[in-house]
Amino acid sequence: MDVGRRLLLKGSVALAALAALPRTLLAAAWPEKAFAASEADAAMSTLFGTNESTPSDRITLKVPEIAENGAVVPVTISTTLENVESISIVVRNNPRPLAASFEIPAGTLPDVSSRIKMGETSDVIAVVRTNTGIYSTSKQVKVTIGGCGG
Amino acid sequence: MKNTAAKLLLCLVPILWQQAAIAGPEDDRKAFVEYFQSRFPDVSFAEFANGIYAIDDDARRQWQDIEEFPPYEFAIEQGETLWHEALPGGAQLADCFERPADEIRPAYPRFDADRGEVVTLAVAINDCRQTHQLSALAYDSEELISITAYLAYLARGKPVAIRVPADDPGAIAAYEEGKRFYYSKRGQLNFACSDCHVTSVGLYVRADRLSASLGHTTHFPVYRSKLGGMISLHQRFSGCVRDVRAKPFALQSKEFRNLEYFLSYMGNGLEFNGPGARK
Amino acid sequence: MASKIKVKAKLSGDVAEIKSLMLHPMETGSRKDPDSGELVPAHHITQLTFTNNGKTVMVANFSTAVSKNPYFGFSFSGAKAGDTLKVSWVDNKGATDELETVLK
Amino acid sequence: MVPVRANRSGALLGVLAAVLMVTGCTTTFERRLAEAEQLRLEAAAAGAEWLQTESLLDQARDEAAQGDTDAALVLVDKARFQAEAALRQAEFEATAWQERVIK
Repeated sequence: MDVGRRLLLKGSVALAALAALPRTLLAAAWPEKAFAASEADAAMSTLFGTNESTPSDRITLKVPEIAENGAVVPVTISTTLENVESISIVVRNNPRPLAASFEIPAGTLPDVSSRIKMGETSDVIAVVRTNTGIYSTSKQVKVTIGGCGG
Repeated sequence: MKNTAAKLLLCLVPILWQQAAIAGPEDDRKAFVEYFQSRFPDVSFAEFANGIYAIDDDARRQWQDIEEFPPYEFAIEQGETLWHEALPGGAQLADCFERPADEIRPAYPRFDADRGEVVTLAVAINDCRQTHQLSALAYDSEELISITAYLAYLARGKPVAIRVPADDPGAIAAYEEGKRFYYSKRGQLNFACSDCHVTSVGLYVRADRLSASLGHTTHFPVYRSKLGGMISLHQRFSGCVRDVRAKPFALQSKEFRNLEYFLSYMGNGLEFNGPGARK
Repeated sequence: MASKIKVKAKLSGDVAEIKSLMLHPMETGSRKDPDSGELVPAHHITQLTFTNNGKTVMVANFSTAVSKNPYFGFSFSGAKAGDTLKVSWVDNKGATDELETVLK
Repeated sequence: MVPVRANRSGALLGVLAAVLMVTGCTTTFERRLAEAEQLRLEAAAAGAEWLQTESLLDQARDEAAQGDTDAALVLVDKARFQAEAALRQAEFEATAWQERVIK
């Protein structure tokens, strides 16, 4: 319970909250510091220990060219890279660039989809961590101000 | 032989009479459909039920992603629960409607000759509640919209077949009022519904493309991503009226009910596909 | 209270394709209440966990940038009919929700 | 607003009446406000009221209550312009809409 001990240091309030949680949720800590970072590079460094990633065409990032609505941007990421440990979504121009990070245990396919918020036009970066390194691909998604529907 | 011919004639008379009599709205509808089909020759008639997604591919893909697991499923579920909830006295909402649940949505809007006005589904549900000593639900309430979402879901795939009875001057007047509303400019921007959704259909208003009016009513209520919740057709009307800087009419006001009547009739022959998901 | 999580699972061979949707406001903490003008405090799911027969198959960490009423989909192998899939989330206020479903 | 307060004191009422007769400000405002309000109601009855007319009049009342009659009158005039324009729009549209019907 290394994770549990680390969290314990954060004080009794957090501990009380955690004590009430199902144990499975303690399997991995929520990467609070990475989520709090206000720059994409800082978020990456915090999460992976490095902000360097190898561009890879073996990652497929499916995002719209122009978001219909910045509040709901569908994102799908899959990869043919092997031994994937995690997949993360980084939105460079969001106030907190790290949007989500998915831990991929052995047996789980490296193929995830979700819907995210984007404050403005930005590169969306799919970051894949494998047992050999950090890989990424990115695409720009335009976010526009709506007229009547938006 | 004579007998058969007489029978045939008897059968034909009402049909012929009906066709001649509804020539007004039906002529309008045909011209309406033709206009949009000529503007978008690659879009099939049935596709117009999908609104803007019939004519914009990038938006369509995002919509399809959301339709993979649309947030309105929670509204359908809530609506189903409310639909079956016992009313005071043990009745259910279903008891007020003399048809199977999947045929209720398609039965509205309808012109009620006794009341002399258009009755929409939302009004009919509130009438039912009041008959059973319950207060009317607010027309923008989650509860009422959820019930309409559930009934819309049950009616998916059924054709829109709104009737404007030719022998009912009240119905024709209500239809004509809705039509006049649709084509009248209003507000500080001096826009009619038709200025955006007929003349400028497919063009951009800032970043939004204007949808075709053909099919506007088939998919409501809708989950609006922008709002993170469901809205009714009348809330959408209200939004459009506000967008042209006119003071919106009340939800389920006579003006909006007549507009719904006209627009629904224009969509005759399309399929109900609500509830929907919109940006 | 009934769970506010919905799950759709599709088995093809030993691969389960999972789609999930949950009701949650996912407040960013930077939105102002339109009536009071006050900032609405951040309120968001932090961690969404899937286990299949007790084995963790996915841990999704969310920030406030995941859309309101979050959607999340993924697939895992080694699944079979009759398996118990459990979905649970916890948010930054310590609230939780969970749902169990049997794979078919 | 002003008369209510004035009623509490006969002396104050007298002073105010005198001031009003000299300046004519408040009476002008009240009259123009009433006219604009009437036009707004006519536009509403025609189903043609614009979005902000009512709030312009509310703002005018607020300004007047705070003593800024000039600002209040500017707002009243804006509201009146809107109400008149809405009425002209409705009058024109009584027949013009038919030209737009898809045929």
